[in-house]
Amino acid sequence: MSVEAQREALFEYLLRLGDNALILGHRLSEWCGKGPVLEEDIALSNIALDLVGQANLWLEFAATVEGGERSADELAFKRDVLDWRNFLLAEQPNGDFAQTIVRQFLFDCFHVELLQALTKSANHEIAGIAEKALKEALYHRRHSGQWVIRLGDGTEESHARVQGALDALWGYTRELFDGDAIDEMMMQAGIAPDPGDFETNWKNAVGAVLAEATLTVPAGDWSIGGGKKGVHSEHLGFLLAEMQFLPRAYPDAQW
Amino acid sequence: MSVEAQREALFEYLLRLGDNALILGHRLSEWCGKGPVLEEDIALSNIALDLVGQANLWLEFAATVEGGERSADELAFKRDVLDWRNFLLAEQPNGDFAQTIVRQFLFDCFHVELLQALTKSANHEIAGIAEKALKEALYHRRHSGQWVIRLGDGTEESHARVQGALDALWGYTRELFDGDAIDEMMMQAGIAPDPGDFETNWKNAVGAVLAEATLTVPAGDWSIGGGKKGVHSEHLGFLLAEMQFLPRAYPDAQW
Amino acid sequence: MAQSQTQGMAPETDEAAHFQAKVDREIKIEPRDWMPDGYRKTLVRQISQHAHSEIVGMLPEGTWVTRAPSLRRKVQLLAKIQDEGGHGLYLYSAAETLGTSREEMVDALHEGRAKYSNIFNYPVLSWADIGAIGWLVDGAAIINQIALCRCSYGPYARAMERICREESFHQRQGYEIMMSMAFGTKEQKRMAQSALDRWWWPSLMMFGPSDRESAHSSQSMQWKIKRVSNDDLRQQFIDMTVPQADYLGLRMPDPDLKWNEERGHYDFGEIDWAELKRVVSGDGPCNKERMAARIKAHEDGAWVRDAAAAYAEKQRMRKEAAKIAAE
Amino acid sequence: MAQSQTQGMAPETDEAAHFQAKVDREIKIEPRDWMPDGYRKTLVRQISQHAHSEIVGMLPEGTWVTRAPSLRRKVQLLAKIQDEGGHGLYLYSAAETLGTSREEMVDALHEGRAKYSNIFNYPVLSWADIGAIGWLVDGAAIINQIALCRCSYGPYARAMERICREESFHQRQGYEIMMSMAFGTKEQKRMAQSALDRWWWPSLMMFGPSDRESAHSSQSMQWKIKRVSNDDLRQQFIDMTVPQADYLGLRMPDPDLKWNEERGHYDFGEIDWAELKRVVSGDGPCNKERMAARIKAHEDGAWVRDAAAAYAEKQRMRKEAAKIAAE
Repeated sequence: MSVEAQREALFEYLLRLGDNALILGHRLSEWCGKGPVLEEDIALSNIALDLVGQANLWLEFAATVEGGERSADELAFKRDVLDWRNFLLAEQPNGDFAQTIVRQFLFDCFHVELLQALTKSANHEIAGIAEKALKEALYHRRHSGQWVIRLGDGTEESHARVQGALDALWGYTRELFDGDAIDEMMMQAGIAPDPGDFETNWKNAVGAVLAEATLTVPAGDWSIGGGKKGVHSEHLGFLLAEMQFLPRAYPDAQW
Repeated sequence: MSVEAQREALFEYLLRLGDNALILGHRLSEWCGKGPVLEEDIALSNIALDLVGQANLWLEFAATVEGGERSADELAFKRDVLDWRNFLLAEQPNGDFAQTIVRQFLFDCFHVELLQALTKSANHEIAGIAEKALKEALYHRRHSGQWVIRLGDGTEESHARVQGALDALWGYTRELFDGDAIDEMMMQAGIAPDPGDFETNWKNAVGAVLAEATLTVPAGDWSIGGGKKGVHSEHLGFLLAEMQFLPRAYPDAQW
Repeated sequence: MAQSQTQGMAPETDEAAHFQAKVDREIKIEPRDWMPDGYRKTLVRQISQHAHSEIVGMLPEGTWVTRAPSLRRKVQLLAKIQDEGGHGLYLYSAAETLGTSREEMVDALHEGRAKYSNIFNYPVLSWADIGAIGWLVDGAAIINQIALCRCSYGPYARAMERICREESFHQRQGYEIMMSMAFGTKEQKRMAQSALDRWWWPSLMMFGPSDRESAHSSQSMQWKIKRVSNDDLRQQFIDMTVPQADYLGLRMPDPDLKWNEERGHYDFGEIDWAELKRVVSGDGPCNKERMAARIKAHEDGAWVRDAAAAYAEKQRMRKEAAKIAAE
Repeated sequence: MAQSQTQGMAPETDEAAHFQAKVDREIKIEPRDWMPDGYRKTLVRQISQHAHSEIVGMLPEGTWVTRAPSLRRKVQLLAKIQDEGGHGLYLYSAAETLGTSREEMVDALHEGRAKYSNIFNYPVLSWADIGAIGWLVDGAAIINQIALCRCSYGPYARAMERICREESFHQRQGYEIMMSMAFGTKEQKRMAQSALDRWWWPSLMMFGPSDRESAHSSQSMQWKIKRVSNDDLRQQFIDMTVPQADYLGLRMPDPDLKWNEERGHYDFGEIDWAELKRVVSGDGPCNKERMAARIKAHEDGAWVRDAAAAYAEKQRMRKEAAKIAAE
């Protein structure tokens, strides 16, 4: 395999990492000032902050790998929807607090497994970022997991809401574990794991929390993917229109 | 007064006409596919269509008056919030159907009066556009007025909702009649009326419909303005981010 | 309405024979005419499905109406969506002539008992998709609808004529958008290609299952509800569309697509029938969102409809009272 | 808590004399110490108003968090808003030491019985406004807060120290945004000027009415809840800020503003006290929206708080049961 193809695959892989963190962080930031209780407003901002911070690291490294034509900010603020590589899960709207927490929990459980594996990456830069991000992701998972339990084992209403959110979002989790040619290349190079490898761990972690929360693992087999190759849901375009407004409206400005 | 100053004032005045039509039309277009009943979905799209069509005429003329540096589309899609000249009323969010209808009705009653006066403008271009727009505005006013009556004199819930919308939006109507230096110049030149002149007509028209609708004219004296000089509410920026995305993201493209 | 339970291929009563004879002689069936139950049911199913498609179809396009890239395009798209609402109205009215109310039809949609075109279960991801929908989806719809203008049921055939005229206008506008994109900047061309890649196969699926599989076809043919088979319509669409794609300089996402001199038609690859089945049965990318959006609009609008009904009733009572007072 | 109803200037009981003596000797009053009812009430009103301001203040900045123009700015703004939430927490805690629960304070806010800083009733219209808020609003807040670090009530003074450190960081970041804008493109400079034009006078109003009018001042001064008068703080803010605006090359929206050599201070124009009164009493540009947003968040979150409480109660019961079973 050519060095060039390797480089492109690595770039693509880093975009995936960065885009997931940025889009999910952005969604969480939409909660600013609207949380159900002050402590939670702070917690959601804090997780958003961690994720946008991680996105910055991944995208900076991606920009370097690409060769410096574009900065991390340009990657974040000048790419249109077909060029985004995040999972559909990350871009789904916040909905109510149950929807936000379930989306977060499903992602966090995946994120912890992925980052754990990436700390052992043959690419030291990646291992370093993963090390830092893992600490944060462990906190995120604890936070979202505790809320899933509280809501699931709380009132009748909260149980119904969180189960509904789980049923609605479950179909977006299939994509997290579907490896493709890029994953294969990363795996061959010892850079990143096969995402299919930690599906079992993910299922166990999720299952344990759901059981404690008296929630049912959804049964339907509807699933959807496409984010990794740029086929998104209709929601992402609206998110980007808002997020990218200033750099697009004032292309010559420094902020 | 210099010809240049006259030209600038006319440009500014045309922006106000165009911006009101475009922003309100845009808001209505957000209802697409979400109307309370199919006929109303069609009616809202139709009014949106009329208003965006009018905006196009005003902004095309504005572009000509400006001297052709910018096209109507550039005026619509490349101006940021400080340069918009619409009333705050036009940019307020749709809310529920009552909020949308009340916003529309308050504007339509103003619009009919204004356009009626503009058909007598010394500027033939303006008179011509006003003539065409007036026919549409009369239909819009009949439509929104009928809904105000139906909702006001419908059920207890609809009455409460429409009264609530009226109370919430009333403070935005003061601005419609506050003349400024531009209005003064237009009046002097026989181009446009003093907006204060038709406040009484507006109050009578609105009052008659509200009475028929068993609704109460709001009593509070809170009011807010600023749109005509570019001081908007926080809502406009979000609207523009969405509306202007494509021309800003692809500045070299023709559509 | 007492009707005989006639079904199947052969007319079993005088009425049935008379009905089929009229159909055979291309005389339109009108609402008050006798008709077999199966004919009525098939028509209600088909016309209401068609009406629902117009209404649900407003949603994906509505996604872009607030982001249309020029004033002209914004006006065009609004006008198009408005037309679609109008088509929905004609079609519900045509179906109502068969004795089923719009409310019943809408309830059937919301409860998942009625279908709508599977094409609207795909996401609209870029402005070029709006072009592709006009070009391909309206293009495919027209092919279907032109055939339906000769449908044996009068109100449906007449609604179709009116709709066809407007649809062909939409189709031209869609193709015009595709031209701007395909002949535009590099990014626009890429969006155009991506749109074609994603909408081509779903458009082919709009003609329904292959004739080998089609459940209702032969009876519908005999009744002249259906005049041309699914596969023939599909072939007609492909033959018409491939040269248009060529003109745009876009690549068709089908390696098997090639002109067959002998047949005088394009050969094409196998459709992913499993996907069609999955999407039709509710598991497409956007089925849930589309239905959720329709149901939300309906529920959010309940108080408005109630208010309108209450007001109309008050008006009726007032008129009544005035009449009595004047006696 | 049985307390004497001491009010007014002169201590009327031994306890009151002892309290005032401590205050005079700069000994901090702590939650368990005896204190006059008026002192307690004044503090609860002031600290809760301060806490509410932090919480309501998250809303205008939240308006731009989704549109921050770079990753760095997005992180900064998120961190700032998070800090503000944290300040709200410390302050509610400080107020709770005086025997009023956070729930009561929040209810008072939502029912319009408690106030928050009038500054947050102005709209945030461009990214430069985020800079101006950091520079001017946080700048004004710090001036107030530095004085409050010497407040006689211990928990409030300590909360202030912590908050001051963070606020001055925010203020620097805000000024840095203003620099990028004022030294940036023509459009950025224009946004910066517009922001200054709109935020300058409301910032001056943050120090409250003039000393001539201030209702609570003299008693608060004696109790050392307040250490510096409104007008002195305002003057201090103006003197500090004018050179910063000069450095940015921005024009102050006050034609009467000029250095007075004799006073050693800037003279400035008359504040529109009628506007201050109007905004404070609920008729500012965004009062309704801010309160509606807070109330909506609170109401939308009710089921979450209920769930958390129900879960906590279940856990308590389970522990209890386990303890009994283990006995």
